[in-house]
Amino acid sequence: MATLSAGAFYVFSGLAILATLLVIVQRNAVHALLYLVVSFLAVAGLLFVLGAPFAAALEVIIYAGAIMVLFVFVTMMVSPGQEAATADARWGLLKALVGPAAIALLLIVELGSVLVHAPAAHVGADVISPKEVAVALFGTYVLGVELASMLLLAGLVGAYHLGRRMLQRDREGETG
Amino acid sequence: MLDVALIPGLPLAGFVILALVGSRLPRRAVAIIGVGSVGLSAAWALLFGAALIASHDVHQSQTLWTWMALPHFEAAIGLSLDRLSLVMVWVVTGVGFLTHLYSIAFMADDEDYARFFAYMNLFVGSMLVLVLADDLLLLYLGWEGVGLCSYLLIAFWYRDPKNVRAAVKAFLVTRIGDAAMAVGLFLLAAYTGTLRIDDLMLRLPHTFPAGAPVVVAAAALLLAGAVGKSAQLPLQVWLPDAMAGPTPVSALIHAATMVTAGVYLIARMQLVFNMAPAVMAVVAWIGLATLLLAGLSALAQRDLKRILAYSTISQLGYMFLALGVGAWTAAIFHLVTHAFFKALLFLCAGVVIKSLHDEHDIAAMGGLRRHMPLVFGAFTVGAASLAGLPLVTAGFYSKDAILQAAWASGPHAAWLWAVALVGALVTSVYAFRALFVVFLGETRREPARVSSLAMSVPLVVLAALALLAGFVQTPSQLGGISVFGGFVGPAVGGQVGQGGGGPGWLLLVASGASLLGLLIAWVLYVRRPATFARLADAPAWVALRQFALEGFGFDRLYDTMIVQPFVYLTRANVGDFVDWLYVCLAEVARLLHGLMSRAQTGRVRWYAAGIALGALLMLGLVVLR
Amino acid sequence: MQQVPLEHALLVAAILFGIGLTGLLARRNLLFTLMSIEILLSAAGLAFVAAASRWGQADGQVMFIFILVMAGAEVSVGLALVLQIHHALKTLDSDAIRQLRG
Amino acid sequence: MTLVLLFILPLAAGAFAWALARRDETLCRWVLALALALGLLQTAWIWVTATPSSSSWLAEAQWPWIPSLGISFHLAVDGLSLLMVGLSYLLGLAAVLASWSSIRERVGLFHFLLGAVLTGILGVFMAIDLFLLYFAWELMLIPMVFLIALWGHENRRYAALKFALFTQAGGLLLLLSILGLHFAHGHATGVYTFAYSELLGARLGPTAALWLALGFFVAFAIKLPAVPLHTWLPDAHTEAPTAGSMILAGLLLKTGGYGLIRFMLPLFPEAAERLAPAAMVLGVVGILYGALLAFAQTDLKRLVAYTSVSHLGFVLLGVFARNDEGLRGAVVQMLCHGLSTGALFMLVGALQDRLGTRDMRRMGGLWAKAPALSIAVLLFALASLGLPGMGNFVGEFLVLLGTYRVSAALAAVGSVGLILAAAYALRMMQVAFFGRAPEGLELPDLGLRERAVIAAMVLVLLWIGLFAQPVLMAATPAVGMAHSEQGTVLHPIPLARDGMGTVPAPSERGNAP
Repeated sequence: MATLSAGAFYVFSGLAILATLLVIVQRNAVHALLYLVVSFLAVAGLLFVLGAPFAAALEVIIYAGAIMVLFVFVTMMVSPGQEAATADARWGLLKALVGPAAIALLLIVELGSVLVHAPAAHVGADVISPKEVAVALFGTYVLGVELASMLLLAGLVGAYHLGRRMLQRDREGETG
Repeated sequence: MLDVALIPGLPLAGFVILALVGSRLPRRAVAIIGVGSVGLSAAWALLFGAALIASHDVHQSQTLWTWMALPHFEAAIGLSLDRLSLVMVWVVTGVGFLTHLYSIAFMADDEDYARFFAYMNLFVGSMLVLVLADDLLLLYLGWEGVGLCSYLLIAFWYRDPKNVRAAVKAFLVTRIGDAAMAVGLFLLAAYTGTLRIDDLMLRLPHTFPAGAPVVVAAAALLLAGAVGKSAQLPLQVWLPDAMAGPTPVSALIHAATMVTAGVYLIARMQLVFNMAPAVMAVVAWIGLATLLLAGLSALAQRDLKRILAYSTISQLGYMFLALGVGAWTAAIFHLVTHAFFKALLFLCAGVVIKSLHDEHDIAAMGGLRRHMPLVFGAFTVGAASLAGLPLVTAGFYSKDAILQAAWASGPHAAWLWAVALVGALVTSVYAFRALFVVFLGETRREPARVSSLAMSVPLVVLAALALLAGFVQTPSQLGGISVFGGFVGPAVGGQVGQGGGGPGWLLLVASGASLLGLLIAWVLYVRRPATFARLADAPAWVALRQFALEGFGFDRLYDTMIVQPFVYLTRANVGDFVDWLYVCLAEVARLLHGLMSRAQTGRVRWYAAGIALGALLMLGLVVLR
Repeated sequence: MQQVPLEHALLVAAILFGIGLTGLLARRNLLFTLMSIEILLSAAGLAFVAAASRWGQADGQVMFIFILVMAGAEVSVGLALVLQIHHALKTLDSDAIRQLRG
Repeated sequence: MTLVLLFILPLAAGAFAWALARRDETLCRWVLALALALGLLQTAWIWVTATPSSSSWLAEAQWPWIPSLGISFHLAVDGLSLLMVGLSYLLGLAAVLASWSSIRERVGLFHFLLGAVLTGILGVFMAIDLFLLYFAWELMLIPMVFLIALWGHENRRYAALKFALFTQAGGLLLLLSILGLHFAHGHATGVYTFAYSELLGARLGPTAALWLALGFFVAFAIKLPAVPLHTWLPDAHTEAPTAGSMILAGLLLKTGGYGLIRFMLPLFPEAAERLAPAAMVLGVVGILYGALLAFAQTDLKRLVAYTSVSHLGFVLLGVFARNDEGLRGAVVQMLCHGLSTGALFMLVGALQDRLGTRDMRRMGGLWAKAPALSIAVLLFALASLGLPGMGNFVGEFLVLLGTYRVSAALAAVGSVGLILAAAYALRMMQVAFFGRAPEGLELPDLGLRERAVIAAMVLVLLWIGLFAQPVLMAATPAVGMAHSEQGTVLHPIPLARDGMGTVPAPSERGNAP
């Protein structure tokens, strides 16, 4: 189990990194989304390996499921040729990646050098069951849950408000 | 219990009435209130004074109310009447009443009748507060009050900017002396805890030895105040310009009373001055320099009122000389006689100028003897008294007392006496010059008739006083009467100087100087005016005369040394350079704002990069530590 | 017995975060910006879960859930905004949307 | 309870007036004016009836506000406060009357803001809880900024911003110093409180005390204002509407002087002693510099504004002379400056309303056109040049006398201010009121309402000038004089008198409230 999990960890890790890299270099948003789904699924695998099946399930359901669906809808609503119009040729895209990549690399190096000094420890030894999570969530963190629900409500209202104005404008556009 | 307070109270009450409702009263009522209040005050002062003398207790003092009382300093509003202030009260109310009376006619056709009398009443009230004050602080109140009235009255005809300039100049120049005097008051109050004159006189000798720096400083600072108010060198420049006011104002304020306040102050504080011999010497020398320079300036003037103004400065110089040599009685005596004859001269000049439609230049006058005999007579008496014509005039006795005192004084006595004698000669020349040029010779311009009873009565009364007032105090060779000295002497310390101290030939020399002056004036201006004119046109003379005409360049000196730099500096800094510093600060802030707002590009990616770089930096700090 | 060291898990999270950051900074299309943000959030969530696993406690997972909630809220509003911007400005180029320039 | 009423009255009346203004603007003016007159009467009532009790205050009111932080709503008045409160109501009333016909827009809001400013000022004068002090301090600033910015003249936005920046900087310093004192006292004693009476005994290290004192000093010096922190004043005074200038010059500046006397000196006696020489030099510099600037101005309001700088230099000088004469002189100077400068601003405002300009060069010969107005200006100009008989003289004299006891040189240099004051005051009269009027200049004279206000102010000035004793007695702060009473007289001499004159017995003189 342990061997398998360690191997699985590195496999999922490589998959996640690769898929994510592919996401950001795509010119077509739909392609990028597909790679993003792969990436999320790989992260879900990682979570599972790290002993968090509940989190993995949520990752799949919400990220790879709900959020991605939203993205797909929106991508379909805005014209698909958008990226080609705004973004430049491949070489331009690569050129644009150089600076940010340097910053990101530096950041990773810095984080890595912090990690080197950390005392040795291992992960993935135990599985933390959904029950434990639930106990913590509705015990210690119940206030956080309330706040999160409020945040979601705010997001809902905000999204509705923005969407409604757009719908109104559309309607006016039709009548006028 | 308002016996003393009634004296200044009446004119002040008149002022309040006139100030509040004067503009709505008929002219007759204004005149009655204005003149009547001063007249009542004069009558009351006379009666009250006489009663006091009869009762042999001339020291009256009453505290009206507490002004300020702090643990270490007290001042009360209180009046005190002694022999010295009684004399001053008589002069102020007497001359004040006569001038007021004269003003009824003189100002008859002025539109601001009520305002004039209100100011004049306020002046008399303030002057009385000054001389009656029990406390130096109250004296200072009167002191500033008369200064204010002087300012208001010089600027009475405010439509002419020249008058207003003269008024401002008068106030500011005297204010310089006043500020110094105020410092003197702080000094006295700080060291003794009181400004009550009697208390000061009691405490100072016990607290400090004679010649102590504190006392010398106090005396010097008080002297500065007196110098400003009495138009002595170097603060004499305001008085000639002050002639811009109506003539009764010049007579009352700028000849008879206010300008003598400095003399009164020094006489009043004589103990302080006695304790500071160095300052006394300064007083004498200031008086000497002033009397000579002002006398010479008077010789060169062509404006009748300016002649009299310089003459006033010069005569005040005599009083300062007398004070400086410790002849307190002589100084006050000359103050009194001077008040009479100088007021007389000014009032005569007022008639002359008014009758010639505001002509001030004596060159345009002449031969007025035939047109206004009364004024001619009065002016003759005044000029004779000013010149000190022997035996018959009051001026002779008072000036002689001063000359004798100078002769009898300390180390430089002969010099003091000699210069004062030259001054007497000069005085005589310019006095008779004015008389001869204005009243003798041929008529150059036909005068209008202006005299009236209200104008004549004061002239006659003052002329009589200018002649007779001298007989209260005569030198030993001429009877040795000492009524005045006997009366005032105790109040000012009973010092030497009541005349008769010197040898008899002094009297003859003084008389000679006066008569010589008369002779010179007669020759130069009546007998041979043509010869004199030729002589006077020599270039050296013209320059000298011009110099003297301008009062020996003091005005120009002050203008270039003080006034112009002051005005230039204030104009240059009109925008306040401190503010400019803050404006610079604001500009720097604005510049920084400009730089910072460059960073706000509106690009989301730019902001995100900023955050990333920030995180990078912070982490870098953690890693590299 | 080969176990996964904590550092490796965190390093993977860091690398994912770096890639997300690169995307965020490099891409001008707002859709990609949002996607990059999702990557960043999921990387952060991964780090939390790794930490939870290290200590054997549930708190990290709770945080993961909160992050998830936040991501959901964020993406719903964000995508609505994208639609709005697309409607109003006919572009999704974030560099072209510079109304807030100072 | 009366104190609370006294504190809140202007604000409440202002709010009520605002509500009424929609219906009837005249009624709105009347409401505030009557309320302020009522407050004035109430102040007089406290003055007359109050008997010195065991406590050092004449009246006191206290409620807990935020007890956990040691904050209470604590008002108290002694003679000093009461004088200032009376001045506030008097000038407030005059300000309402002065803007009777000149304010035509947003009348309700104007009166509300006026009431709010007054309540803030009254709070400063009555608060003896430092937190409440800060609260009142800020309360008076914000409405003032709006008064300037909304009803001011040409350059009002600039002036309002400048005013806000300077005063907020001062407010920040005040807050920091108050908090610093609070915590320093708390650390030392374990009692965390903002109560004035508690903090009076605070034991501080010399360095800490110096810095805290400096904070208080700068905060109050900005408000006073002391050179070189004065440059907000000319702009604010010039641009503010007439009522605003009156309140600014007459009252707002006084909060600075009051703060120094009430708070800075007693709270940090040692530090104040160390700061005193520098502060006195600043005072003298202020006297001279303000006068020089006033002399050069051509804008009448600006001229009067700079005279305030000069006059409040005297206050600074007197406060830091830290002896009887200096402190009481400073109080009298504050009162009389409030009245004379307030009145001058009112008159200049009246001139501006009538002529449409404040530029002296476009005036001249106004005396012939409007004698009553000119005489009024003359009277207050004389008061401000320190003519004896007016209250200002008493103030300046005592300040300089007190200064003399500390430093003769400073007193002498300060006396030069007397000459310069005459220079600018007479120049104003000379240019604007004497001489010949320009062609076609029309100037209606003062109306009855204005005459009444002016007459009242002149009477008060004369009363202080000639009967200074009651004011001097009342001007003794209840707390804090003890530090400064010894060692200031060069040669203490017993004041016993022998014989002549009636001198008040010690018992009469000594019962300071």
